[in-house]
This record gives sequence, structure tokens and C-alpha cells, in this order.
Amino acid sequence: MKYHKPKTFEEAAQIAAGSNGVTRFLAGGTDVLVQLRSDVVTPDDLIDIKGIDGTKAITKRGDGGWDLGVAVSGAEMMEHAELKRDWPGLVEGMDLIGSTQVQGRATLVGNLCNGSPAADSVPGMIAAGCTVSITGASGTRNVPVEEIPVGPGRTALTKGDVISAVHIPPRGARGGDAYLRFIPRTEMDIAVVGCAVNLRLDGDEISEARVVLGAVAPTVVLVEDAAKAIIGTALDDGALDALGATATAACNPIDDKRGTIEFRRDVAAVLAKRAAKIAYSRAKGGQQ
Amino acid sequence: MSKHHVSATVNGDPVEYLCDPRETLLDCLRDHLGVMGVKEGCGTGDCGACSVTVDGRLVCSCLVLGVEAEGAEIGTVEGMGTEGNLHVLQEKFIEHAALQCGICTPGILVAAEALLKKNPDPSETELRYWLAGNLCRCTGYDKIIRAVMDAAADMREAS
Amino acid sequence: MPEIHLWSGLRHLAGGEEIVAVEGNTIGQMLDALVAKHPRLEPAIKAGVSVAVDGQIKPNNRASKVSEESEIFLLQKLRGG
Amino acid sequence: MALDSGKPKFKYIGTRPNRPDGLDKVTGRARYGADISAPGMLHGAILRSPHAHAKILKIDASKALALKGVKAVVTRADFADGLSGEDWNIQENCMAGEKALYDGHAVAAVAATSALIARDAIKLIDVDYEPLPHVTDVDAAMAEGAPVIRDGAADYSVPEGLHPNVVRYFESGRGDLDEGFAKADLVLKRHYTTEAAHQGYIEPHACLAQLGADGKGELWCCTQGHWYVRQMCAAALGLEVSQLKVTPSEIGGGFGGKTTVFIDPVALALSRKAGGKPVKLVMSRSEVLRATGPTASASMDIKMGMTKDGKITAASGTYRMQGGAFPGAPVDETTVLAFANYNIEHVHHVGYDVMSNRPKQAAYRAPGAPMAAFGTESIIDEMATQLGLDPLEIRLKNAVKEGVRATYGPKFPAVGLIETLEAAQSHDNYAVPLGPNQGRGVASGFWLNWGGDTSASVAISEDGTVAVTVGTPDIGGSRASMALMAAEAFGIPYENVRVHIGDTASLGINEPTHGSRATYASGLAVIQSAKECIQKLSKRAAEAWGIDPDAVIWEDGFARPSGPNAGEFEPMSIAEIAGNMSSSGGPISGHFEASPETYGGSFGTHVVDVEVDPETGRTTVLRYLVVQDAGKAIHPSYVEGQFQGGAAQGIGWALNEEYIYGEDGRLQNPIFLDYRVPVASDLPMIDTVIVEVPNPGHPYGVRGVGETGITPPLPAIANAIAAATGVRFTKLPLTPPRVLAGIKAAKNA
Repeated sequence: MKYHKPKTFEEAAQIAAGSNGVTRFLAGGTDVLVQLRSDVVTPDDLIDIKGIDGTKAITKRGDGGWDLGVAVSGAEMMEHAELKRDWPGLVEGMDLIGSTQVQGRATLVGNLCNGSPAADSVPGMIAAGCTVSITGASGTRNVPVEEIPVGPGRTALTKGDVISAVHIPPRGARGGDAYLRFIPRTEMDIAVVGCAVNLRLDGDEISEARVVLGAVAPTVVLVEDAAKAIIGTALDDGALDALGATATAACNPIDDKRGTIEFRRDVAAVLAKRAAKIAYSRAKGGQQ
Repeated sequence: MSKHHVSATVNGDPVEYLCDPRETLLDCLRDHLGVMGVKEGCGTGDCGACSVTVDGRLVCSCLVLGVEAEGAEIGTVEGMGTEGNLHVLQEKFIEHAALQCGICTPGILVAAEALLKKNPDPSETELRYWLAGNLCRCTGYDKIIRAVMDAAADMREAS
Repeated sequence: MPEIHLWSGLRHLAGGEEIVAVEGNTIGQMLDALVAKHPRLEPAIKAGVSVAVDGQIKPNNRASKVSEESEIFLLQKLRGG
Repeated sequence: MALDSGKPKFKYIGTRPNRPDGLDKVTGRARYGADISAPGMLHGAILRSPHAHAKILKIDASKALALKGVKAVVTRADFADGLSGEDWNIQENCMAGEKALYDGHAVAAVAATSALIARDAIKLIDVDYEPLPHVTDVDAAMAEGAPVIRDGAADYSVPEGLHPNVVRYFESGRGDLDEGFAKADLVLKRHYTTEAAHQGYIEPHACLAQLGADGKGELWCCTQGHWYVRQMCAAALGLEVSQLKVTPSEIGGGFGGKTTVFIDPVALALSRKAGGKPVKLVMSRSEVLRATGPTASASMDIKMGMTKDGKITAASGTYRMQGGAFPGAPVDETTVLAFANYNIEHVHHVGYDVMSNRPKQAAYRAPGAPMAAFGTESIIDEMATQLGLDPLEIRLKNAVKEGVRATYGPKFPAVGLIETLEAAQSHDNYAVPLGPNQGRGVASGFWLNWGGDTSASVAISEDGTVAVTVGTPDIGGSRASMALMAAEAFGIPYENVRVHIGDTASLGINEPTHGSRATYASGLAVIQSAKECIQKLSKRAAEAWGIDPDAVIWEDGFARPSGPNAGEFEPMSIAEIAGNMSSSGGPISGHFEASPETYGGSFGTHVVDVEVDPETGRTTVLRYLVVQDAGKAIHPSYVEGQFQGGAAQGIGWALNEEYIYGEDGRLQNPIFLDYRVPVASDLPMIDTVIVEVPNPGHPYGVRGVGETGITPPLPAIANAIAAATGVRFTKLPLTPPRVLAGIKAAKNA
């Protein structure tokens, strides 16, 4: 295994493009090192991108949105009061990954590129409408997060592509987001079901919404029917029931060591309803 | 396979080592620098026995490559206190019988110290969640939690 | 003669008897006498048994004394954990 | 809180001094299995079978041997021939012979100049496997047509007509079941299962081994019992036992799992093959989970009869347990202990020890008892609910006490079950009001404890301080207890005693720290050795004074004339006598070598409150109480620690821990991420009450306390969940999917 520490994303992309074997980008390393230690993946070229300027930056844009460097850790996001105030659901989704120690290293982009349908930070990013910059051979392009995962452990990135920044939209007025996941213990598990809800209110009514489920299908899924079920409502019981039903219907889960199909369908509905209530309360200015 | 030369500090002392890029910081601390208070319980970031601080940030040293530590300041249990001048946490762990086999103790001490630096007055729940990545199989955590809470109270009083 | 109580799984190897009276001043002598009386018990005794003498379980002590009055039970071989 | 009642007052026993190894362990200085290196040391790695069951047709290590830095490759051919019985089982488990018997079974090993090279080298070993059908479930393994793990492994006890995977059979009981059930107002029959759980010690197995062609070797390893290690390694490698010296490291948890060997013989074989160079071998966590010994899994049928007022009239249990690809599932303990808490006239147990394609089970804290308790304490609880009786009252009504004939035959000596039940009843936790979706569970448990081969020595140093050497590795603070007992016996300060764990060359044979025996047996040995020293010290004083040794008494660290008739002499301190040791007859030490048998069993009762989320099936433990009989708590903090640790492990086993095998027979969760032991945020504080019903067989009344604590939590948690949800669960673990499915099924019914 060769270790590289490029100074620019272009250089990083070139190293990856020129590699004859398996490449991995290293930021937080909380997946890469586990795979290395357990002999699942030993890259031929390991490209540490933390030497590139700006990868540790959290920057508020002029439009009120945020740009995050790709090596910003979960702990750094949690410690950023303003970011957390704007996007509590997104930040909490990141914070739920692993232990305090893992939080010291783990990153949004790493979680995304690992390609797991159970990735805790990805539903929140998709619900928020985040995009990522991808630097490749033909320059840098901007892609919505939901287009990155294509299957368990697989992403739309091709050889020589490296994600170089995360962009979070402006929060704007009367918006709120939330992420909940179900795990058997209180900490340290992989999500059995995850659900992020991001919405905006007009009066008491929901005017915009995005509902995203994790760990219930081969990829994280943006559930448009679920959003429709609550748009135009004040999240009354009927809307919540419809939300739950659409969430269950959107599941295409598997039975595995972490949960059953039936359990995932049931709990998807439960979490969708609970997360929607929190997001709704936050949009109204609640502190939940 | 070429090795990398790394310069860093461990508990304030300058160190240098040569490492294979596949070696973790945990491997380097133990095998190249003889810092044996750092333990490997899982190698996958699930047990916290290898907890250290890197530039003040609590991490699992099994999830950091040795080569990544270039220029870093690393803190381990060996740097917390010395015989005759123990850290309050170390004293309280002994006093409260907060260890049985003791293999998880160095990691828990390092993690608890990192918490108390950030939050000198944690609630029991905050403490339990902070330490959720530090497995202890002997104690059921009860006496560990009591020891840390007691140490935090003493440290608040002293400051 | 001391009497040995057999656990029920052993009884079919001892002609259906639940209590067997045998000569012996020690556990070892008693077990040897038991096997002499009921040879089909030999593999069971060889595989190891625990002997309770007056309520105290003696896992592996052939030299331990027993008397006419002792209440003796054979138990499956018990191990520490 | 200790419930003390008019027993002798102690000066040191029952106090809570700092443990002697505390400083080492909070500074990172303590040396565990993987913490030692030697000059010229090689690193080992083990190649493991990816198949659950396969013939090993050929092993080609030529590519591995060609790799630079590789110094030796060993396979089964490098071990001794002609073993039988448990020696063969252990050897076969450490290194597969003709067949790989489970996923993770060792098939070859490498020693190389670095750990990375060793890991690379095992990937270069080519093994030709012929995969065979496999079975990992206990009921499936004894069913007709199940793949045969190994023919001819069954012992004398197995009746004809059973599957060859059934290797041992037990049947015991008394009375007449029909008569007993006929007297009952309520008879209930239930099927229960428990999954295999791993001890989950945080320190993976590790050793540093050196063995020359002359058959002389040294081994440093983390173990609960180094004499066992020595014997097993000597057998596996064909060595004379005394030629091998084993030194125990500090041990990072064992809980029974480190009473046997997995890697030590392999490391020795590698060293021998590498020309006697030292070899360090350290397991990874996944190796620990795949290839060391979890406990057995169990499938049980329990039937119980009860009168309206809660008297148990009869009980029967059939226990089928798989302990991996070898005999040894603890079904003997399970059947003995099944109903041992209760005074039952008509009782019957049947047990099957079954082999399957899983790793060889090892002891795990009260082996066999938690499964037994899950069946018995669950069915009693369900019957109490049906009869409208209080769960503690129903247990008090049937509880055993001194003089009652145990279900396994003999009469009980003084035991403390009733005392634990009464203490639980009067504890505040039992009166806390519960909210919606909350439930309270109660269960009792028992472990017989153990004595076993014990050798210790106590030596007086020149300054009158005392060096104690015991052979039982200190897992949970036993050096503190030994020092307290020695201090009490001598009447000298705790700080003046230093306790060492001796290597295999320094004492007679010792059984491991198992069976909750260390504080009882090694403690007894230390006290008796101290008494021998005191006799000698007193004799030296008598000689100095020119009086009869019988006229000297020992008090608070001083020899004194026994009374005015003995003469008028200034008391002589232990330091003074010791200072003159060389000029008064030479060294003074005391020894103990025996297998003490006066261990007393320990009963415990647990009370737990849980809340179950009715929409997700997740259980939260709200509060937990452990009440247990310690006989006499030598160091109460470490007694409480044992109670709390046992409870936490039991809670894990009840809720989330399990071995999950796939269709392919491979372990699906060989990582702490998915083998889910409780984390700090999963648990509340664990309240404890130490009950003290002294063990008449120990000078200070000690009963072992380590194991009983894991026995009640399985049923206590299940009973609490039943109270919270109204649904009875009979299959562990009680994972959220399982609980939610049960709640839904009950709703739909």
C-alpha cells in the first residue's frame, strides 16, 4: 500500500486516475481503517486528502448556506453552534455515528462514500438538499447527494473522482429538520432504520418537505410520497398516519442480523412520524 | 515496501519512528515507541481501549494511521499523571474500585479527561453517552460513572 | 456399610437400584466397591463423578473419609466455571 | 450495605482499602498478555477456515515460506500424535486435523519477523477444502439426517438410537412426577431457548512463547489458570510438563473463557519450528469471537405444577445444549442446578450434550446455570402471574434452606436464599411505582461454587513484612482480598502485605481462577499458611524467651506470653522476630497444599424495572437491584463489583448478545459492532445489597461471589418485559424485532 498526501484535489484526482489498483481516499479513516485491519480492502494507493487547504473549514456562504470541507469531523460539526442551530437534524445524524472517539475523525463525505444504506448522516444531507463538489479529470462538478449512492457499498463516483466539498442550502425562514434512527442499544450500533425529515411551514401548514429513509432499501431513499402526505397539512393525526403508511410502503428491506423486513417496515413508519413531529416543532421555533 | 518517517510528540516528548503505511497509530505507539498503556481490544473502533488524544481531540488510535500522526501531539494515559502526582481521575478510579481487570481503564481515563476538559460538570447521562465507546466488561460501569462524577466534583471545587 | 444414592441416569447400569450399599472407608474404596458390584457403572465412574458426603460436594477426592452414617450422593461431574 | 449479625469483629476484613495493583492499572504500567516482547522475537498469525465444515485435502505453504521474513509454518503435523479424550479435543481445537469443524477453526500458522509479514504470509497458504454439510443449531444437530460432526464421540451415557452428535446424556431426579403433577392446581409447559453468548473480555488472547528442541520452554500469557495452560500445552506438543514454565500476565478479563488454551500451543509449536526463537501471538477481536469459546446455546422444555397458593408440586426439564464441535456443553451443571433453588418433592431432569459446527464452548461465568434459571424462573413467574401471587412471596414459599434436601440429592448446609429474597422485598426498589409500559421482573439464581487444587505460600521478610504467593490469577481484585486476609491473620497493616501471582515453577499445581474459588480457596490457603508462619514466629519468640511455645500467643502482630504464668516478657513484634530470623533458625514461611471442599454456594435475587417502547420493541433498563449472599465480604467494593458485572453481562445476554450464524454456517457478527455487549449508556446504576450468611467452611465465612450474579438476569429481564408488555417471551435474546413481533402478535390474537 502506498500512502499519498497531495496538496490539491486536482493532484488527488490525478493520483487516483493513474493508479493501477484499488484506491481509497483517507479523511477520517473510520471506515477505511476498519476495512484495512480486517483485510476486507487493502488499497494499493491510499490518498490522504487532509493536507489540502480548506478541508477542515466550515464556512457560511453569503446566501446563508454552508460549505463544509471534506475532513470536517462530526465533533467539529457538533461544536459549531450556528451550523447546529440551522441544521440540527443533519448535524445530529452525523453525531450519531459511532462513539465520541469516532466522532473525532468521522466525516460526512466518508459516510457518504462508504455507500452504506444505513449511513446515519446521509438521510439528513439528502433531506436538507445538500450537494457535493466532485473533482475529476474533467474539472469540478456539483451533484445532489441523493445521486451518489447507487447500491450497497457502491457510489456513482468513477475512477479519478474525488469529493472536494459539501454544500448545505440556506436554512431560510420557518424551516426545521430532524433525524432519528433505530438501534438496539443506545449507542455504537449501525442503524436498523433511519429517517430524516426536513420541512418548511407556511402558517401552521407544511409548505415544503423532504422525507428520507435509511437502512430499508439498497440505498438511502428519498420518499416523495411521504413528503406529499404531509405537505399542505398541519401534521394532524391523519397526515401522520399517511406519512407512516407511505414510509412503510417505500421500504424494500432485507432480513439480516440487525433486523427483519417486518420490523424495518413497522419502525420506518414510527420514526417517520416521530421525526416529522420534531422537525415541525423546530420549524415553529421549538427547541426540541 | 518503503517506510515513512514520522516526527510527533507523545505526552509532550518529541518522538520519531519509521512505519509501514498500513500500521495504525496504535501499532506505532505500542510496537515502535513502547507506549503500552494503549490497548487493542478490537481494532475496529468499537471498544475504546486504544483511546488517545491527537492534537487534543479524543480518537481511537486503531482508527488513525501511524503516518497520519506527522507533527501531531499525542496524549495517552501515561501522560495523565505520575506516581505521587496522579490525576484526580486516576485517584478516584482506585478509590471507587472503578476497575477490575483494568484493561479498559487507560482508555476510559483518557476519554473521561477529554470530557471534563470540555464539560467540567457533565450529567450522569452525558457522561454515559460520552463513554459509550469505551467498553468495560467487568464492572457494569456503575463504579466508573461514580468515580468520574466524583473526580469532576473535586476538580470543580479545586478550580 | 455406607449407602450410595445414584442419580437416575445411572440406575439402569446398577440393575435398577437407586441406593447401593458398599464397603469402604473412603470415597475411593467405596467407588471401587460400587464398580465391583455393578461393573456396568465403570465407564460412568471413570468419566468422573462428584460425590456429596453429608451435603458437602467433593468433586475429586478419593481419599476423603466416609462412615456408616454418611449420606452419600453421586452427582454428575461438576466443574468450576 | 452489609447485613451483619453478631459475627466476630474484624479489623481489616470488610474494609475497602486501595487495591495493590491500582496504581499500575491507572497509569498504564500493568503488563497484560500482549504487552511483553523479547529480543529476537517473531510474530505469529493463524490461518482460519472459512468453512463451517470441510475436509482438509491439502495444505501448501510453499509460497508463504518463500516470503522474506517468514521463519516457520506449522500445521497439525507439528503437534503431538496419539492424544485422546479432552487432551485430543483441545489439540484438535487449537489446530484442525483432517477436518475444519467450524468457521474460524485454525488450519495453519506462520511466524515471521513482523506482524504485517505474518499476516501477509497466511494469505499465501493454499488450502484445498472439500466443503461438507454443516449444522449450527442444537435441535437441528440432533435431528435425524443431521451432518455428523464426528462418529464415535459419544460416551457411555448416551442411549442407543440417538444421533451421533449427541455425545453425553444425563438423567436425574427423584419422586414421582405423575403424582406431583396430579397434586397441582396449575400445570404449565413451556419451550425456552437461549443463544450462545461470549464472555466478551476486552483483552484478546495473547502470549509470548519460547520452546527449544530440547523440550524446555517458557510461556507468558493471559490466562485464568497457568497450570492448566502448562498441562494442555505439554500434552498438545508432547512435552514433559515440568519442562515448561508458564507465567501469567495481568489478565484483561476472562469470565471462564481463559481457563483453556487456543493459541498458546500454536505459539510454542511455531517457536520450536523457528529454532527456539520467541514468538508473540495475539488474537484479533474477530478471531476471539469466531474461534474461542462462547458458552453453549440451549433448547429446553420445562414443565411445572403448582398449587393455588404457590407451592411447587413437581417440575421437569429437558435440556438440549450444543457446545460446538466437541463434547462439553455444560448440561451437567444445567441439570443439577435447574430447580435447585426450590424444595420440590417430585423432580426430573434430562440433558443432552450435542455437537455442532461451532467453536468449542468454554466456561462462561456459572456455566449452564443462566440457561437453567431462564427456564425455571420464567415459568415460575408466569405461574405466579396466572395465580395472582407476588413473585417474591412465591419464591419464599418454595425456597431451600439449611437441612432441605436439594433437587440434586444431598441436604443443604447453611445457605442464604431466603435472606436474599427478604432483603429484596424490603428494598426501596421493590416499592417504586411504575408507569405505563414499565414492568418489574424478579428472579433468583444459584451457583454451587468451587474449591479445587490450591497451593499457596506466605513468606516472612527480614523487616517483618509479608510476601504472599498464590496461584490464582487476579481478575477482579483478589490480590486485595488476599492481602486483607493475610493482614487479618497476622494482625499487621494491609500495606505490609504484598501479594504475588506465582508462576508454575513457584508453587504446587493450582486450578485456575474459576468456579468463584479464588477468594475462598486461595484465601483459605493464605490464612492457613499465615497460621503456619505465626506458629513458627511464636516458636522463635518462645525460644528467645526460653519458654514453652505453647505459652506464647499471637495478637495484633506481636508474640506475647499467654499469661502471667508464662513469664514477664515484652511483646515481640513480627518485625523484631523477622529481623533475627537468620540467627534464630533461618527462613520462616508457611504453605498450603490441598483441594479444599468446604466451599459454600451463593444464592442471589435480582429485581429489575424496565420500560418497553411499544412501537419499536426496545427495552430500557430503568433500575436494577442485585441482592446476593457473600458469606463474608472481604473487600465489599469488589464484591459489589462482581454483583454489578455479573448483572451487566446477564442483561447483555438477555437483550442483545447472540451468536448469529448464516445459512453458510459462518459467524455473521464477529465484531463488537454487531456482537452487542452493553455500553455505558445502556445501563443504569446497579444497586447492590450484600447479604452475609457465613460459610461455616471458611475461617472468615467467605463464599465465592463471582458467578451467581449472571444467573438471575436472563429471567429477571424477561419477566420484567412480560410485566411491561403483557407478552411472555421464551426465546432469548429479547431484541427489539423479537419483542415488537411478540407485541404485534398478541395484539392481533
